[in-house]
Amino acid sequence: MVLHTLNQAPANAACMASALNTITSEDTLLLIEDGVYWTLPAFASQLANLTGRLVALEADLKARDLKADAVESVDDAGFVALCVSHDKVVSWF
Amino acid sequence: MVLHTLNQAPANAACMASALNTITSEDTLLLIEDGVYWTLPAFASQLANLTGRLVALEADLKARDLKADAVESVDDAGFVALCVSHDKVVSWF
Amino acid sequence: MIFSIVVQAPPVQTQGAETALRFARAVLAAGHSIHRIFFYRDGVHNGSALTCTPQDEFNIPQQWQELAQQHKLDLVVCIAAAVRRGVINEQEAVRYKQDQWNLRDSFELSGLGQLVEACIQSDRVVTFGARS
Amino acid sequence: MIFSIVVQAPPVQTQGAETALRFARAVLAAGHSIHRIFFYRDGVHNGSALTCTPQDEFNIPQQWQELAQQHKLDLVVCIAAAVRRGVINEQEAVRYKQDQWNLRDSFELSGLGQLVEACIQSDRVVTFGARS
Amino acid sequence: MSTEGILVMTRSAPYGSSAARDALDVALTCSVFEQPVTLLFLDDGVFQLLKGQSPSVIGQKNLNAVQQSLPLYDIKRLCVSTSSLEQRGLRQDELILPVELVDDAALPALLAQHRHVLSI
Amino acid sequence: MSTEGILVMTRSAPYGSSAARDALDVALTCSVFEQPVTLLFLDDGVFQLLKGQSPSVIGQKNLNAVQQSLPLYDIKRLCVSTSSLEQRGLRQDELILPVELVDDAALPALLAQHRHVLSI
Repeated sequence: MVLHTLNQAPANAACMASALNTITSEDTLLLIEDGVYWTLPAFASQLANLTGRLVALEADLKARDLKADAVESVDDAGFVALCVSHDKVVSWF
Repeated sequence: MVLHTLNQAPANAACMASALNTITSEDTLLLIEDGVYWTLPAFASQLANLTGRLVALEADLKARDLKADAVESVDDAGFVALCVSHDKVVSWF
Repeated sequence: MIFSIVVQAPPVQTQGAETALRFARAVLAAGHSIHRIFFYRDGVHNGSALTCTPQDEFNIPQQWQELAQQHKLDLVVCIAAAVRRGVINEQEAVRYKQDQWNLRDSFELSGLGQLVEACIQSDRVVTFGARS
Repeated sequence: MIFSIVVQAPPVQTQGAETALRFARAVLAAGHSIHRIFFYRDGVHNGSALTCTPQDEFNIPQQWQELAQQHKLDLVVCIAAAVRRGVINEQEAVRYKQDQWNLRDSFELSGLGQLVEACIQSDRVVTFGARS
Repeated sequence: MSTEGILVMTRSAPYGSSAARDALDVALTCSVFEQPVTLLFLDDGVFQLLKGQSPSVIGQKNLNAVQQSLPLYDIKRLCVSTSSLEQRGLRQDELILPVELVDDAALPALLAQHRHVLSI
Repeated sequence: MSTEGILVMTRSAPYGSSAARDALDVALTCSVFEQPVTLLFLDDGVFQLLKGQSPSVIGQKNLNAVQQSLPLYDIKRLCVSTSSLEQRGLRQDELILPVELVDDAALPALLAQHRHVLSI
């Protein structure tokens, strides 16, 4: 049970690809900062391999006006709760 | 006649792709810093679209022990000479 | 639960330090404790006392300082990373024969051992970084 | 030919500032002139007087200073970018009520207009950057 | 072909880094100094122009406000890469301002038209 | 499965940034504090381990010297992504030290084995 955070916009495809290589079905990928642009429909195919849960940080979605209806969002308290409910946190940047 | 410099290692494929989109057959692409890793044979196919001249900065090749026999190299004086012989310099990073 | 936070992002130019600050506040609001916040690489600039921010913008180093004062947080700046980047306290200024110094109050310079100790003592270690 | 150089890379952590320094030396060695070296974004940290470098490593800000003294170079640090990041001279320290300051001799704080003026006056403008 | 003015090229998403704002500041300064200036948005840089941003929640100032002032500063050319938009599934009407779409094939000419190119 | 020690993950090429050296410094410090530590080289990070580096020409210290001292510090696990090596056309015998090759499929287990993961 690993919480992965990723803060890179889609031009950094290598960062996402490496993160996806390590994420299992028990893990969660939390998109933060410019990482929330990955919630756009255009990138759905690149995330198709993701077996774990996908979450995006609410403040970063809102700052950028991304609706991301299909993606679960959490506020900062939710980010902390995810840290608690997973064994460790791995940051991708 | 544009001199393009690029300092990003191959994981930043988007940077190289965008540079290649703007480089004409009259231009020169000078690889500097971590950009010199693009001279490895494994990346030749990604550079196949390059119509301009390809050059790598000597100090950066040497620092990283890259031989790059197939690629022309220039020292710092050669970098300056390239700036002079082209109309402008565009930096990709 | 005991958290430690690693900040590798500088206070300006990338968002990481601001995210880390919001995260730290949320950790405390949830009733958890923060064993240490460790500033490494360009993150050491979060310890600058000299950041002068326009009035309508946030001064991140000042906000770290205020949070540390309110919650008695341990803000440790990696000394080796800091002195190379020109973030020094009065003691290092004397050592390096500098007339001035710039480490903000509430921050302390110490070694990487403090990062390792934070890992040992903490249930969760969360890193906020910037590419480069 | 008249060159200007834009440095957006910090002196530590990425290689851009060192490459820019070598490039500047090569420009001068080839008999060209350098109208200005403009430090922008995290590049403003090149103007820090407080960088304390281990003896077997290069102190990039000090090398800029020495090069400027030898060749009467105009080293301009973007003032808006600098004050946000805690790089200030004595005058800004007074303005912002700071006790200390850290701009290195030979560097000057000024506005982005100096970058635009450098573009107008120079045959070539070469940027050394770092991603972020 | 005349080559005058400055092309400011920006390739980073907004808010995750200050590149968007730093590029705008340079463009505005060019205008103040009466230098012709063109902004080129490439790659993730096209995200800078999306409408409806509200970055106060992350402690930052809204770029949209500055962007809307660009025409007042006589900054007329805002060039956006068509392929960068398409790769991100974005349409022109989602952008805060009218822009000039630039195909990949037209990029070299755009660079050629300017005396200097500043990447930010 | 026991979960102890620290995994230091590094994904950047050497010399263009200080990440390689900063990651090594953390790993060495773990060892000094008798914490089990594993280094994981991913993506462009695999370039850090190439032999024959001579970065004095760019004013930097040679990482190879520090890397060769890792076994003396009892840092036994140096994990290298097989796919990162292959994508770059690199062979194991071009690396400065013997390493443990890790397939993509084995990466999640590697993460799971450590108490904390530090990305640098």
